[in-house]
Amino acid sequence: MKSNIILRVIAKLLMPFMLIFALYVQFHGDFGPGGGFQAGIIVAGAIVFYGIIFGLSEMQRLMPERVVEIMMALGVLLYALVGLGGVALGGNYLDYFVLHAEPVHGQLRGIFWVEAGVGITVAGVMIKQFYMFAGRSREAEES
Amino acid sequence: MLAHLPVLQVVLPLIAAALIVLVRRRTFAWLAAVAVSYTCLLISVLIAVHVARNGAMTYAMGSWPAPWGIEYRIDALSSFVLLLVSLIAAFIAPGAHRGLATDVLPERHYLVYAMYCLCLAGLLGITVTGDAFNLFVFLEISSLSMYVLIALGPRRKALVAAYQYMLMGTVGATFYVIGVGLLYILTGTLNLEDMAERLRTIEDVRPVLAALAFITVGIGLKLALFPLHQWLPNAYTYAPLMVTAFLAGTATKVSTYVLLRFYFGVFDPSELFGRLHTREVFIVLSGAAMVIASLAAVYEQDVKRLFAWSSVAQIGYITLGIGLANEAGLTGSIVHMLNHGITKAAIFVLIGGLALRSVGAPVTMASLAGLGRRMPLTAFCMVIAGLSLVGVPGTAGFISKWYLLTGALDRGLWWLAGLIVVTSLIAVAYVWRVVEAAYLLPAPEGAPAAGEAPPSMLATAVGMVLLCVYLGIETSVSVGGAREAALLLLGGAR
Amino acid sequence: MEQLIIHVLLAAMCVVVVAIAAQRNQFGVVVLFSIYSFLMATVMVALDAVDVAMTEAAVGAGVSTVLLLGALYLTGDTESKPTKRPLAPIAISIAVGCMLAYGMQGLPTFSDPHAPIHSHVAARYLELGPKETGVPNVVTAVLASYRAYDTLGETVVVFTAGVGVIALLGRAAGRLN
Amino acid sequence: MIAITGHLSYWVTIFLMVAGLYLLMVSTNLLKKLVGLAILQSSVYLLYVAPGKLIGGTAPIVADGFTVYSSPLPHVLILTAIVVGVATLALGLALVVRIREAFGGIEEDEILAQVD
Repeated sequence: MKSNIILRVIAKLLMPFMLIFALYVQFHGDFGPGGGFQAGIIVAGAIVFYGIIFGLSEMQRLMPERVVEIMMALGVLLYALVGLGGVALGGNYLDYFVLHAEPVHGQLRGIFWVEAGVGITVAGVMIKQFYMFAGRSREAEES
Repeated sequence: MLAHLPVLQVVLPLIAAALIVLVRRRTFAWLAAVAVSYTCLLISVLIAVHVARNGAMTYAMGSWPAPWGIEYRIDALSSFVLLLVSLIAAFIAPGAHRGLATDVLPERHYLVYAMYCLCLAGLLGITVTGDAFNLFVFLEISSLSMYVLIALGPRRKALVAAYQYMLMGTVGATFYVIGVGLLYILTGTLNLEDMAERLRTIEDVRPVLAALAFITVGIGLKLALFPLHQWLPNAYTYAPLMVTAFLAGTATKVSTYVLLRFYFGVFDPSELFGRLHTREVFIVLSGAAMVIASLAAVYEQDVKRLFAWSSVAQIGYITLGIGLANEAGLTGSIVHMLNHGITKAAIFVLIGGLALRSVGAPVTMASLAGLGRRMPLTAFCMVIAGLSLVGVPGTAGFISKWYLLTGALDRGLWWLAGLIVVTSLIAVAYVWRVVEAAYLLPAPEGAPAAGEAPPSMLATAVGMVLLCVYLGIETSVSVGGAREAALLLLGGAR
Repeated sequence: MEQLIIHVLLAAMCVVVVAIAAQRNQFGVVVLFSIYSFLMATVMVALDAVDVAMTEAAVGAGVSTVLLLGALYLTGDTESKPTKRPLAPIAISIAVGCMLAYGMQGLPTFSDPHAPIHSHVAARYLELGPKETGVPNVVTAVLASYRAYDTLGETVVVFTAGVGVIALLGRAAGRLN
Repeated sequence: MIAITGHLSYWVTIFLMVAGLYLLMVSTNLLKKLVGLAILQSSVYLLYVAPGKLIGGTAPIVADGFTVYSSPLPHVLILTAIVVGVATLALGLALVVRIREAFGGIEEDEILAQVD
């Protein structure tokens, strides 16, 4: 598929829109369907789509495997640390009320960061899984 | 700070797992795992003391009050299981550095430690939660990490064992969710306390009975309740040895805890035991497990598989107390979780030391020959742990069997008391095979040279064996805690 | 009308499942499973579970299909053999189905507004959720605040699967010996 | 149809669960077993979500002009269940790929026949 010029152009054109849509899903989850999990999958989908069109090595240049692994762990850490933030500020674990002087703002702040954590981990894991399965096939073909 | 301990108990291993994946260094991973294991042990000791003094502890996640938010709830039973899990984790983790060397490539060790931390967090999370669905989430965390840990075993059949366990385990978890779903639709709540309260006023018991059946089969699959035990012998045989030691000591015990929690905490036990013959069913299944699995162990050549079968039999003893449902029986069950957990973990660590000495080859009966001279301390520890499996006075195993016997006699079940004695005699048969090979047979040609296992593993095993003996003599903490938990469970029955 | 749409979709799902059971080419199984997931997502829309529908469409029809196709590419889509004696599986499946049917007899009727699932915990979420959390999508409010701890667990499940796949398929994932 | 609380979705839940369980037990192909497992897990989605539906209600996104909402809690639980399902599937498929590499096939009886 690497040689097909139409596919390559369309893929490059579509990428920003897919990522913007992912951001929309991520941050509009408060008002409509969506949230971190769905957004993470859309981000992963966009990058995997890029990889299918431009090849695995190009995808690894865009999204090095080490970065993806860091994303996996970072999302979980972010989520867990938002929870500990509640403890540090005098509330219970995952207590968002204490994150801001105004309790409702604290809730919104907590939900925002927690959803971000979910999105980062999900995107990381999905991309990593694609790398693992795709990388396996290449090794199998070589041997 | 004390108030936040229940949640730190679970969240610290989670954070450690994420850090291990970030850093990717083998030594860091090991140190993090050890640190987390000991922190969890410390926390569970503090919690146990607190619960013993002040009664059950609760913790509202996100400060949302109970039925709306998720609640952690630790009573005498959960604090006992917490101690058991973190104690075994603290024993196993330090020795893992050397113990994993035979089974897993060094550059992948960090993944094992990450999985171990996740598994520990899952098991602890199951134990402390007071919410039926949160329990499922942590059950899945522990299960998924367990499948991976088993699949990392050194032989290719480990993959098949992990696959089969994954199928059965996932069916089990799905059945659990179906059971919880029925209860949820009926009561509108997921909080276990609230659920129990609202179930009392339910008129149509049909969904409750179906939920009971689904939860029993689902968790039965997880705890290897006979005849749902098919995954266990393979999983224990092919998993890396340190993994087997950890799983044998903790995983099935935590599942048993879930069953106890639901039987005595959520469903009305009088209804349950009276109308459905649950008691009889459990006694028959446990008896069958004790006899059949012990016999299977007697004829087994692979040493790991032998003790895996022995685990199925010992799980039979643990579930026997659920069937007896009286004070002595339940005390026996609960204390046997601890006693058997430590005994079996010690045995698998010892086998781990053996495997290190005979690089690569599976540990068979033949390879045990002459062990008494080649590795005297290992062989001696193996014998003591074996005696605890049999239930010889002076070892931990005796205490739990004594209470189970008393429980059976309290119910007037003479034949069952006889069965406990008979199956202990069968245990003598398989333990004797190990003793015979170790002390009476000459070492074969080309056996590894004399020398003990690495000190870190040996220290682990010796520590656990000493604890076995200690728990066989000084029982105030173990039996005391277990009796407290049993009375708590039976309190719900009245 | 609402009921009719749900019924048609549900019937279509059953047909697809039967087709999966009868299909012996693994590629066909994967394609049919993808169709099944899309139908499930549509049913979820009809049942007002829009968040679930979106996730099921992304996960069931998207990620699962990609993973299945990837695995299929690595394992080959050989036709599976016909089964020999499925008596015990049939008996077990039917027994389990009967148990569930028996249990469902006593549940509240469909769409009963006084059922506990609407009146107990859920009522507070709908009534106070937007005020207490500032989020009008109650599903997000429950997911990320009231039951945020479950969602932490869920994120960890995803993380576990990711690390597990690295452990199983990573570069040096060979046997030691 | 009236016998079980009057809705087709309950019957379909039972059918999907039975079919998934049956596929899981009967298939010899390891990949198809996983598909059976996924169907079994997805039956739970219906079990939870269907009772939360109110006819004439709308999705639980609070807005002016609506008063009847379907129950939000089952949706949250099922989101988690879906995630657990895909995590299990990913691990299962990774195992299947490794089994195929180690044993040269993914038919259950052939693998069980091979000695270690």
